[in-house]
Amino acid sequence: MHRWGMVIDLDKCTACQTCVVACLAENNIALIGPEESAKGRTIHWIELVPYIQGEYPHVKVRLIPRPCMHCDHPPCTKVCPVYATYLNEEGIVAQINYRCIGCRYCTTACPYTVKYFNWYEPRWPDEMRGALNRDVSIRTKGVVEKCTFCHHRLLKAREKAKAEGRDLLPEDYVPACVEACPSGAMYFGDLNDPFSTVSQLSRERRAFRLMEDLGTEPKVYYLSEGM
Amino acid sequence: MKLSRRDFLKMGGGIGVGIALGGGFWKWGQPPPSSKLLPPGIEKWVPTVCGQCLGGCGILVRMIDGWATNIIGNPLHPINRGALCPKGIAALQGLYDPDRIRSPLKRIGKRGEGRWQPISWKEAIQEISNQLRELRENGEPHKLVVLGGRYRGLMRLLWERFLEVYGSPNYIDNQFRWDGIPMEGLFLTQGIHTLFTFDFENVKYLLSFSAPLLDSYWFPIHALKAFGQFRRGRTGQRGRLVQIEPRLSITGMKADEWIPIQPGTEGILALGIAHMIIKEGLYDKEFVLKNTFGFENWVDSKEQTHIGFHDFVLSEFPPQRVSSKTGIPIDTIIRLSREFATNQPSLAIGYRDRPFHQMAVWALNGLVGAIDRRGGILIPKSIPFQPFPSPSKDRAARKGLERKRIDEVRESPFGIDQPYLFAKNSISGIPYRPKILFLYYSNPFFSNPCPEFFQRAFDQIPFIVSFSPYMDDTTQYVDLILPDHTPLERWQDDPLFLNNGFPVLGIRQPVTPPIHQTRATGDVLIDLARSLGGEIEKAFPWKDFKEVLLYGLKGIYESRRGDVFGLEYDEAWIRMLQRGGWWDPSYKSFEEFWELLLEKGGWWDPIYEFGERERIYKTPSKKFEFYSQGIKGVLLSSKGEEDSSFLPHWEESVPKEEEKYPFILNIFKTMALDGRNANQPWLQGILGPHLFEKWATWVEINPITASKYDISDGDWVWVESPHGKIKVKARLYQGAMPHVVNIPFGNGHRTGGRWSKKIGENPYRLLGLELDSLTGQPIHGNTRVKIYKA
Amino acid sequence: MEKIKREEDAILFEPVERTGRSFYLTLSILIIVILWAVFAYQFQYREGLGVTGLARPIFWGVYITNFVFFIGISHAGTLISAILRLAKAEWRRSITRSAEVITVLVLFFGVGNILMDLGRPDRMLNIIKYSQFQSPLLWDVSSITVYLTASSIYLYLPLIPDIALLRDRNGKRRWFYRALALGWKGTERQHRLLEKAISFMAILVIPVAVSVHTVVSFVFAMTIQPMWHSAIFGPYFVAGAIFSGIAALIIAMNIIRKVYHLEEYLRPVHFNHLGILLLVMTLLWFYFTFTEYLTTYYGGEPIHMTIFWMKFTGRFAPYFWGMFLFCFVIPLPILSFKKTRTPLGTLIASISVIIGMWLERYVIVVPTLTNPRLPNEMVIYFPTWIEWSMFAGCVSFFILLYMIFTKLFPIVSIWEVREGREKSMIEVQERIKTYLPGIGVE
Amino acid sequence: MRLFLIGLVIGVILVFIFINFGLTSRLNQPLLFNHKIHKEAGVECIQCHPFFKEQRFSGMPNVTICIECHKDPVTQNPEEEKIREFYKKGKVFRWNRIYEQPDHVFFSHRRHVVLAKMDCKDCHGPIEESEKPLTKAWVKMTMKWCMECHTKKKASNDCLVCHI
Repeated sequence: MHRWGMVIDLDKCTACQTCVVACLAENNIALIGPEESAKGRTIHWIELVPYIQGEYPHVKVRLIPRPCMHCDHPPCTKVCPVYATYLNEEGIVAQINYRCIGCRYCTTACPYTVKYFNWYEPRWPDEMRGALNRDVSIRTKGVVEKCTFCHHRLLKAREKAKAEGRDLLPEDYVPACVEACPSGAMYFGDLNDPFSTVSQLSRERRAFRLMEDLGTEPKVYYLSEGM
Repeated sequence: MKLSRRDFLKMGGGIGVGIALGGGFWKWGQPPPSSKLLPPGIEKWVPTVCGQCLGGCGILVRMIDGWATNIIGNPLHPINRGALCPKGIAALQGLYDPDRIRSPLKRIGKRGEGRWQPISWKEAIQEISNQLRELRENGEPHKLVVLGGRYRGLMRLLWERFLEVYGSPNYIDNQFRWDGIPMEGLFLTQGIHTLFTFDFENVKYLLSFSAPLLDSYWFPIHALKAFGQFRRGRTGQRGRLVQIEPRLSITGMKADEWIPIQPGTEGILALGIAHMIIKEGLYDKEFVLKNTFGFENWVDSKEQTHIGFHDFVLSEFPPQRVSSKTGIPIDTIIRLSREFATNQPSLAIGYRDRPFHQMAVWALNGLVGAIDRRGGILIPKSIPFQPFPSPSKDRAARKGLERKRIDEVRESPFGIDQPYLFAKNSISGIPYRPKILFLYYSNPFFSNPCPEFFQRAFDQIPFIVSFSPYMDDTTQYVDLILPDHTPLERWQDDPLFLNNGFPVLGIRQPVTPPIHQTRATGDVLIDLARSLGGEIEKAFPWKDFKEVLLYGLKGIYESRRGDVFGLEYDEAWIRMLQRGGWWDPSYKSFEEFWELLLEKGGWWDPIYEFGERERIYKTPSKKFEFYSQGIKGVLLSSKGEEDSSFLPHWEESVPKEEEKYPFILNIFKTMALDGRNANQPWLQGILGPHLFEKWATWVEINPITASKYDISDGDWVWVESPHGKIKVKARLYQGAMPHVVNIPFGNGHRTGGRWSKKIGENPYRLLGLELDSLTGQPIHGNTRVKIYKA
Repeated sequence: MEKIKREEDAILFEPVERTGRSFYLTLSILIIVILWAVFAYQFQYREGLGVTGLARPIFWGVYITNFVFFIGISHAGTLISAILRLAKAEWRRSITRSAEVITVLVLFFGVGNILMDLGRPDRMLNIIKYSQFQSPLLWDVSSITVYLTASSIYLYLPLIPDIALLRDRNGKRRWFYRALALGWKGTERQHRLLEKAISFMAILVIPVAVSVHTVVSFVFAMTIQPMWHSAIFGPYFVAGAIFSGIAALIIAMNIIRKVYHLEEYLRPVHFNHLGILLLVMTLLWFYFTFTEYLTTYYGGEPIHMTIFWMKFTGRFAPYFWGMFLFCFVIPLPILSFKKTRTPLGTLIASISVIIGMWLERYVIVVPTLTNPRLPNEMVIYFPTWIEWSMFAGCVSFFILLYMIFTKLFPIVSIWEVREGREKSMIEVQERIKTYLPGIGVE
Repeated sequence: MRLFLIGLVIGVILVFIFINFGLTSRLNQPLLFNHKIHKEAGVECIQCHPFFKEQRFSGMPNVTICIECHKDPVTQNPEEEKIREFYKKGKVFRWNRIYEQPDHVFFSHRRHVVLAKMDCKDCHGPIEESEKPLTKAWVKMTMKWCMECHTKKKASNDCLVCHI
């Protein structure tokens, strides 16, 4: 059984946000205009979280790309009253938008604030509708959404591999953010495979996870900056 | 039970209300009709070249049912190898921008009023060619001016050819930008005007003087992709980056060290570091001896002794002086110079500062021998396009070409076109006043400092045509709009090179037929030539721009160099063959070559030859010049014969009205917007991640300073300079120097699409017209402002 | 004396039998407010929750505050009346009914606010179809359902004899009373059964009521969010609930007393007794609040402290200190002195407590969400007109239902008052004999 | 009052009856297509629905596919003439879709036909025997129906297998 995970090397990361835009394009994320953005209603499944420490001139800013952590002990799935979010066998924290009743309990329970809510019906100008990704459903208003590790790509990759009569290869299934990363700072793969890049990197000395003390066991690892 | 009439009515009423309520609830309880996605279709990946900026990334566009549904990097394209920057993906929103100009438009209201009438392409071309013909008939073809912006390739040659046969010397290149390529430094030391590259991947120590490497590098992907390699691509060696900059930018955050510096003093710091390197004897003595000129004192042919870089720097730039000017402690300067000199290969990189400041940074590279070596500055070979046949010109054209250029560029020492001079001369009418202006990829009302100046110039020009596919501040002010295709709809070539100096030619092909009634400007130009007839028509024997492209590519096919893109390991193989004098391409005929180009995305020549001195040094001494003889010839007349004018030196800009305007304004750019892509909501959403800023223009203020002025985070403030004021949101930022305020450029369009119009403010409106005497371009970081609560 | 009393009981039937102009006036004002709220809700339903002031990360706001607040108020009735009944406090007789009605009615608004808060109310049946019992929200659903059922029965049982009285008075809506009276004839057996049932229900509702508010607090306490994840939350919420419940009861009694001229039935002594109860709860509330914040302060975890300071000195200081003012500073002196424990005094204290408790819920919900664990953009939440309209609508609807109830049923339990008159004197004497030495009959 | 209330209840019941039984509409197709005749003439499913082995979708035939065989009249059927008419006018058939998964369901024909080796009729019923175009689905493709089959065939019932 696979256990999908991600490693983000902060030393290589350039904070360019290609991952953010790649995700927006891949997952039909609603366009949030200036007024709604100002209210804090932007939807970015992966976004850069800034940690600003110290004072001028001794200031250190870290920008950490934060997708859904796909925790092994997710605090969000426990509180969902309708099984709209749950941990699947392969370690993906699923969010079934069509089941969701929009109570936003999971959004408040998630310590990483990775969950987003559709405050309005997502809309696109007619000129743009055709350019939406047909592999990903469009959410409706009033439901919660979040990073899925581009799970639809796994469906297609697995089908393709099976049709070609072979096993799923690591390069078959890569989320959009990882695929687009220009500096090669993001890695994705099977944490259960001890020889996969991600599992090797996750055991590296520089590896850490966000808020490890909460015991959520995230499957997104970071490699710290510096030597 | 007996039912009376009254009872019956009551019951009936109940039923009625019941049905109404029940039905109402049911209808109301129905889920809103979900927005149905288009059905799945068969996907096709079309390789082309991204046109969102000048990075030249190869992309694959995912086409389904004729719709471009996604963009990924082309894994075969050597520039990006499958990677992309955020702008590249947002090209989808550029293509399907709902506010594109959909057909040629003719102005019907007053200029700038924004009232347009759609006309047909036939009418539009007729109108222009009438105007052009009239100008020629009046014997003033030189009064046609083309203001061209940032783009690359054959299109530039086509414009120049058109102007040549038409009879105008006035192609004005308006691509100067501060965060652009520091070309003047290269020219002063190596005598080269063309592009060059930094071999980041192999650098061990990178000293950046406010270079916007990860913020808004001139070819973003080159820096982004190299950064990963620079940091952890080599076993056991991690590149170290030191960012010297007035603001803690993204580059500064990702750097190992950020050193805040007084804006505009990067040049003197470089000289201070040079001083320490020379003083401690840490420079590459062999390189300096063999490959440089003007390091030691020297004697010219007239037996006159000139001071060399060595003595000049030692006497002029002691660390005490440098420290007091830059605000950087002496210890740090000494440490930086030692680190820079001893961690080889090291590289210094700056921004497009004033020329001799650029030269100062370049001199550091000369000191450590970072020229034409791994981990240094490389000069790539050019791409062997087939040159256009020399056109025959009629009398009118010949006469027109004899006229002086309107921006008097031939008198400029660097040969840089001078749009400001063009604007000034247009206003004054000396030497003459342009009659027709074409705008191609240029939006001076927005993206040139002091945009009002251009507006005044445009008021003097009777007929202005814009080729912009989007409405922008300048296009709003023209008489006729001939909307171009967006890059994803047109044929184009994109010549570039890799960081390691390999030349690359990407082929841009249309992924979709034109969505609106737009036409590629190349095709329009050919049509215009045809409608003008005579020698002009003859100079353009091609049907459309695609034929021009094929014509140019013949040269590459016949050059017997390089190959179409292949997998990474192919590279090594080709190189090996070429070393041995073999050439074994994957194609046999031109047709096959063309097919493969379209399939793979382009051509490249994976070879860089080190040590070809005539390519690397084009200076009079054929060496790296610490003492620029190249510029000396030009400047002698105007500047006198002071030796220091030809050595890297520091030109202090004197602060004005320091009491009234206590802050220095530092305008920076973000990865997302550089003036062009503001109507793309994805990019608007990622402007300033360090402060969670989106869809806005903000001003970064140091928190201590802000508290002095009683400004708190999120307040609206006026930023006022002697030239104007803008109202922006104040953000307190620990990465801002106490006396410097930082404002991002990119928003503040006065017109445009729904997502860019009237969003934020344009800080360029705060700038005045202080131009550098050598380049004729505005000077960075010498505008002072004051701030008060709105 | 007996004669006068009998006649005076008539005043209890009066609201049911006669309706004045002011009733219709109030009714129409309330209906207008409710219709306005309905309009606001349909606007929200059509457009989405974007019309509220909510945003990320402040996903919960006034609706959830109201949910906790209303559920809290519901503790007024049943719990108090049950405790008083079990304690055989004789002064309870004229106040139990009005308390129980509050419970039953207000529960609907608690639940209603959760439903208003749903992004997809059309899918609310998913909660039943696909229930995930791990979710504290489901615990809420179950315990509130049980509580609603139990307290409805508990309200209904003592109502039966009064319904029978109404049925027998040949007034309006006889068919309605006949159906509800369940053939009550007032026989000895029926009385015995009823008493048994009532005392059984009284014992049952107490743990249910405690569980309800504990579970409501679990909605917050079961997450790992700072200043929510607290073991004290259960009792803290229960204490707060009883606190606001008593206050609500005092307000309701004051109004009933004035409007229906029941000064004879709801006497200052009632208010005095309830005032003492409220005083106890004030002190208890202070104790819990103090403990809660002191623990946080001494723990000193940065993530908690951000919120702590935000409440004490930061953006939420007005709300926090407002809460302290209304919950403690104002009611404490009023309730401490017998002189001010008058109907008016307790009314002022109760209104203050109600405002304070609403603020308390707000101060629990919003500041924590404003400061998530990861750095986030500063989002300022303020309820929009939609949320205020719905709040007003809920309150109006509650008052409306309460009014209608008083028009259908006597708001003071007639038979219990009569029973008190007829039997209690002797009963109390007997009872006292059983627990005091020296006067026993032996 | 009482009667009014009774009426109210009756009214609500009437509405529900109407909603549950009254609202089934029939679909019209642009062409009276006869699956049976084609099948008997030896036309395979894949000739008109060309993608079900490679793609998520099976593909609905359009004029260009029909005209390959019906360039010249094969029968006297007036319906056949329609094809050529459509072709001449450059119009396309707008089939009313009967089997269509909602947006949030990821259904793949290839996965079912090629990988799981299912027959068309397992889901579409005896379609090759139909003589008229379908107006109603052979089976209402509810989630329950899908899941029952998945359980039977020991396929995964994880939500993420179908929901995207």
